[in-house]
Amino acid sequence: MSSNTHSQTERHIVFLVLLVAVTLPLLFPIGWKTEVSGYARMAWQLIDSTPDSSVVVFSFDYDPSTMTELQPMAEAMLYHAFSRNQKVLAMALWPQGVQMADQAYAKVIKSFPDKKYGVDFVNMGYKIAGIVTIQSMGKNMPEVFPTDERGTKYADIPMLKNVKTLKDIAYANSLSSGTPGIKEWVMAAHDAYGTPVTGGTTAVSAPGLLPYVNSQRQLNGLLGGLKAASEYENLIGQIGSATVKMDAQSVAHLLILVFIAIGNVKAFLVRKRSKA
Amino acid sequence: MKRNLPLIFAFLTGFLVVISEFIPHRPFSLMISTLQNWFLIISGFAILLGQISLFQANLAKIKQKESGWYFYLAGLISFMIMLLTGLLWGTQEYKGILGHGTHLQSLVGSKPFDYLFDFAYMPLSATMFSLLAFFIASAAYRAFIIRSFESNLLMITAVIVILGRTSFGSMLTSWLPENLRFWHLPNLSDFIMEFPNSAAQRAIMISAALGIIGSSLRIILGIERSYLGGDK
Amino acid sequence: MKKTLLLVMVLWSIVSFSAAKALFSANDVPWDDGKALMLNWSAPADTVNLQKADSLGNWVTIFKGVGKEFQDRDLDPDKTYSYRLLIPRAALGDSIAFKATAQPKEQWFYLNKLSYLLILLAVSLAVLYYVNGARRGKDYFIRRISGLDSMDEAIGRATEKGKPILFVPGISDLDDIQTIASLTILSHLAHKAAEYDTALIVPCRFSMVLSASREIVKEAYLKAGKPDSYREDRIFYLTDDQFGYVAGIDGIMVREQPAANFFLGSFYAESLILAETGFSTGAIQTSGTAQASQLPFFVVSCDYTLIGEELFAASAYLSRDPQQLGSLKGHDFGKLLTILLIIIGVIAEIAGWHGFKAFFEGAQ
Amino acid sequence: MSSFAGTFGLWMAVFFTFSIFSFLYKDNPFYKFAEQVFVGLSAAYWLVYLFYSIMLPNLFTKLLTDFKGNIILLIPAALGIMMLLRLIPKTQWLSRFPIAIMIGTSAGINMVRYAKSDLLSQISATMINPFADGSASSIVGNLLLIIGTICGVYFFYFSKKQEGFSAVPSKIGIWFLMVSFGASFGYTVMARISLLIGRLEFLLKDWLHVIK
Repeated sequence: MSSNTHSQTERHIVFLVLLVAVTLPLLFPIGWKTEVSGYARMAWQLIDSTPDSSVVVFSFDYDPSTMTELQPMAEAMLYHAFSRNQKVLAMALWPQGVQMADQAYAKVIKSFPDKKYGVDFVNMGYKIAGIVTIQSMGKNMPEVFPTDERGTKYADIPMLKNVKTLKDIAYANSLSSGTPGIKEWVMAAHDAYGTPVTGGTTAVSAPGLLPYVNSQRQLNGLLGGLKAASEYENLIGQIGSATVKMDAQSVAHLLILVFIAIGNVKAFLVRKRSKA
Repeated sequence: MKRNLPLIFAFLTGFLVVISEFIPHRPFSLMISTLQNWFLIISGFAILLGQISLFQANLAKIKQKESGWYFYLAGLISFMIMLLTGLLWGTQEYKGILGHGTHLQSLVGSKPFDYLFDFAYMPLSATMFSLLAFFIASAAYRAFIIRSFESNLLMITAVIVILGRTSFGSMLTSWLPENLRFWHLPNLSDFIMEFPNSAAQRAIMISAALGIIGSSLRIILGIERSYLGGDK
Repeated sequence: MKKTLLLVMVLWSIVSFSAAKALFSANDVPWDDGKALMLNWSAPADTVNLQKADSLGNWVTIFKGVGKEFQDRDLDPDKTYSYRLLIPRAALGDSIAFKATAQPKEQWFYLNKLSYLLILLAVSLAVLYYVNGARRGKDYFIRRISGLDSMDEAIGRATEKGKPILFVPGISDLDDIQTIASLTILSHLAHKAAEYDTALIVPCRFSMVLSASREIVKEAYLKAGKPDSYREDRIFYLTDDQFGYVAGIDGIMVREQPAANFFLGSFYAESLILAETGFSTGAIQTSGTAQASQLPFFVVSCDYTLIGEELFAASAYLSRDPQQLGSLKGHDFGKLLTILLIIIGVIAEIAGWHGFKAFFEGAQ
Repeated sequence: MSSFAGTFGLWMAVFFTFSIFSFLYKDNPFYKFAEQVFVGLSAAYWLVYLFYSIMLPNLFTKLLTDFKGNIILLIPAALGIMMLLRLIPKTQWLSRFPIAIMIGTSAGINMVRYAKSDLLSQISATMINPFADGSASSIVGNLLLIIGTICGVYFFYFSKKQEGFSAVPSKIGIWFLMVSFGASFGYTVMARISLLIGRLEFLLKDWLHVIK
């Protein structure tokens, strides 16, 4: 039993060291710079090159558990879309996404006080059934969204006057932390209706989505994790909440590497001793 | 009939979806639109069913005074409070049964439902997964041990990517001359993501897709019918 | 009907009068659902003004700018639409007009999806062929997954040490195929455990998984001829909260110190916690999941890991269930086809025959 | 915002944050309490949004405002109610119809969507001329992409014994898988740390006000 308590103490020490390592850079920022990767630039380019007053979809497919990673992306991309004068339709394939969308709008709208609800942006709320919903949007959007979140009828929303199906959407941007999310948007929006799709996701899901970023542009670039969010903030020239956190991120990464190294040295010594 | 008719339904709907993918002519596209719209509504009831079952299960645990039943009671009470506030006064945008509850809003600062979301749901949800940061640290120390050629490969890649995805990593190799830029850590980690990682993920994707095509086919044709439950 | 015919004839005469058919044309987009028309023009001017007649016959501008073509969408099939193209003549301050009409038509097949249909048919037919064959008793070969040998070895080690075996069937319910595959392997392991008289602990997260596990283990003990050694209380329900379940298993690993751990099935974020605790207790660990994002943690901290499809293959190998076996053979056919197509495609691209790739990309 | 409600809310958020963190020491009543509250709130959240975002606009409002025009919606509504009858043992079998429709539709959609996006498109995306772009890194990269995909798929091919020569591609396949797992590993480390940073920022900024 003593070896168990020993291993528990060891574990608690590791926890404590990590806590300190993450807290310190938050209190005393270092100011390391980030470099922009190709995937983030690709997503930026799509939004940047989409013409004035196009209607675009922002799909909020996540919940508060991953908002540290995804909310900065949503805000930065929304800021970018607004600055290019695009009209944003927000929706959510996760019920919690509705609140995430409202929070992102509330924050970004401060920089764009003339933007009007219904004319420049709208929140259509949560829709169930993931991929089926996207497929239906490809056929008939008013059927999927009879009203917006405030109860306004689809036909009465000025910015959606000429928007009938996904084909009238310039691009769909999914901020996703799982299923349904980017994968479903690629499958049903791009591969079925040809709507360009881009998005941001948690670092956990990013590697599995990269095969979609190919010559067929199933996915137009991808933001993966907090680092990519800070890259995007860099691209639009805004120091947002992601950039501020990157120092803590870097220090923690180094600490993890140190842990791996110590663990391996320890295991090596144990093996050597048992051999001797 | 109790068994075969549902199988026919599954076949008809599945088959309709598949052929309408290839046939642009009416009436298929109209039929599929209708079916998808129905699917949306039935899914709503399915979620409702799931939540009611959860409610029932917790109620049973409380009734039988299972160990830790008071925790389930706390869960049930928070469920009821959140549900009632949501239905009575609505959420940020939606109007509830009693309207927008302006008086309450001025008292609390926001709608009661949103108040609960901001100050209870959000911190709970966000903190739950942040626990994993600690576990990954202790696993790094205690379990990520180099053992074979394969695990070496894994660890080396991991180290490059962990470094490459930080601001620190780019600083570390920023002195490299222009013709060695490939070895600059962020570039190297992007190269790994773009080529070897994409290749392996694509292989996983392809073999998983084949599995999904196979199992979907078996469901549509009624070969696989375990989803209907036992024969009782 | 007569009216439209008349209208068409009138419009037609205008078009032929302007004698500019080649300059401006409207055509049905082929192989589609009859909702689009393609308008093409070749004009010397930089900017053109493209107009469409609305239901009252008024001209409405639908495109203004530089270009050579425009696709008008969201139309009704079989309805006639009229367009006119205005090319400004800057010198004269006016513009010349060209007219065109067309009807969008529905077709019976999306021709650009031919490759897609063929590949779907090929895989489907292969699956059906093999499932049928397996059902008729044909014994197809699939290779033994090497992980199975190391599993048997792990049980042997546990027996030597006189310590129990821990089996975790994942955190999904019975509707996940990974759980089903996991239970097939459990049946095999339970048989071995019964033979060696080694204790087998199975904590479950769902009641359905619990009853299925009990049934399976009981049957395995019966088959091994040791029904008396079967202990129902070693297969138990823990809790259905994700982290609570993991905390419970952690407790078992620390208390009972099992010599062999098996984590097979569907795992999410908790894979890491399980594998770490198991590693620190010194158990031989075998894991397997199709959840790609969790595989890295299993690979580094377990002695053997069944990667993705290997989990299903192991299950088919052990159960010899015609459905699983036949499907797997069908998928294997698909994999060979994939490899073949990629090789041919790469050669074709290098040689400069771009038609092959274009066919699979679905270009029209 | 009224200051009492705001302060109370903040302290509630802090309490729940620490209750969850206490799991790091060991499983304890505070954690169990917080966890069950979370489960309850989450279920209620789903139901409330289900009602306002789906049931109301897509079904009830349509039926109430224009019953005749939407009479066909009675069919999915009836199927939905049949789904709920699963809760009563005697009528359980009725739920098989809506389940069959849902499973059938999903199976159809999965089949076509995966065949297109994850099979066909991935095959054609691998048909590349590795030498098209002159730079050494892109040639090497493209070759790795082609070889890795082929060998990776072959690793999952179970119809042949992997001995002698036929074991080579599958060995290469597993190397690629390992590199990819390493990359995922690195990315996951990043993700988990981010979430912790988010929580610490909440504690340091909103609660303790030590950072701006």
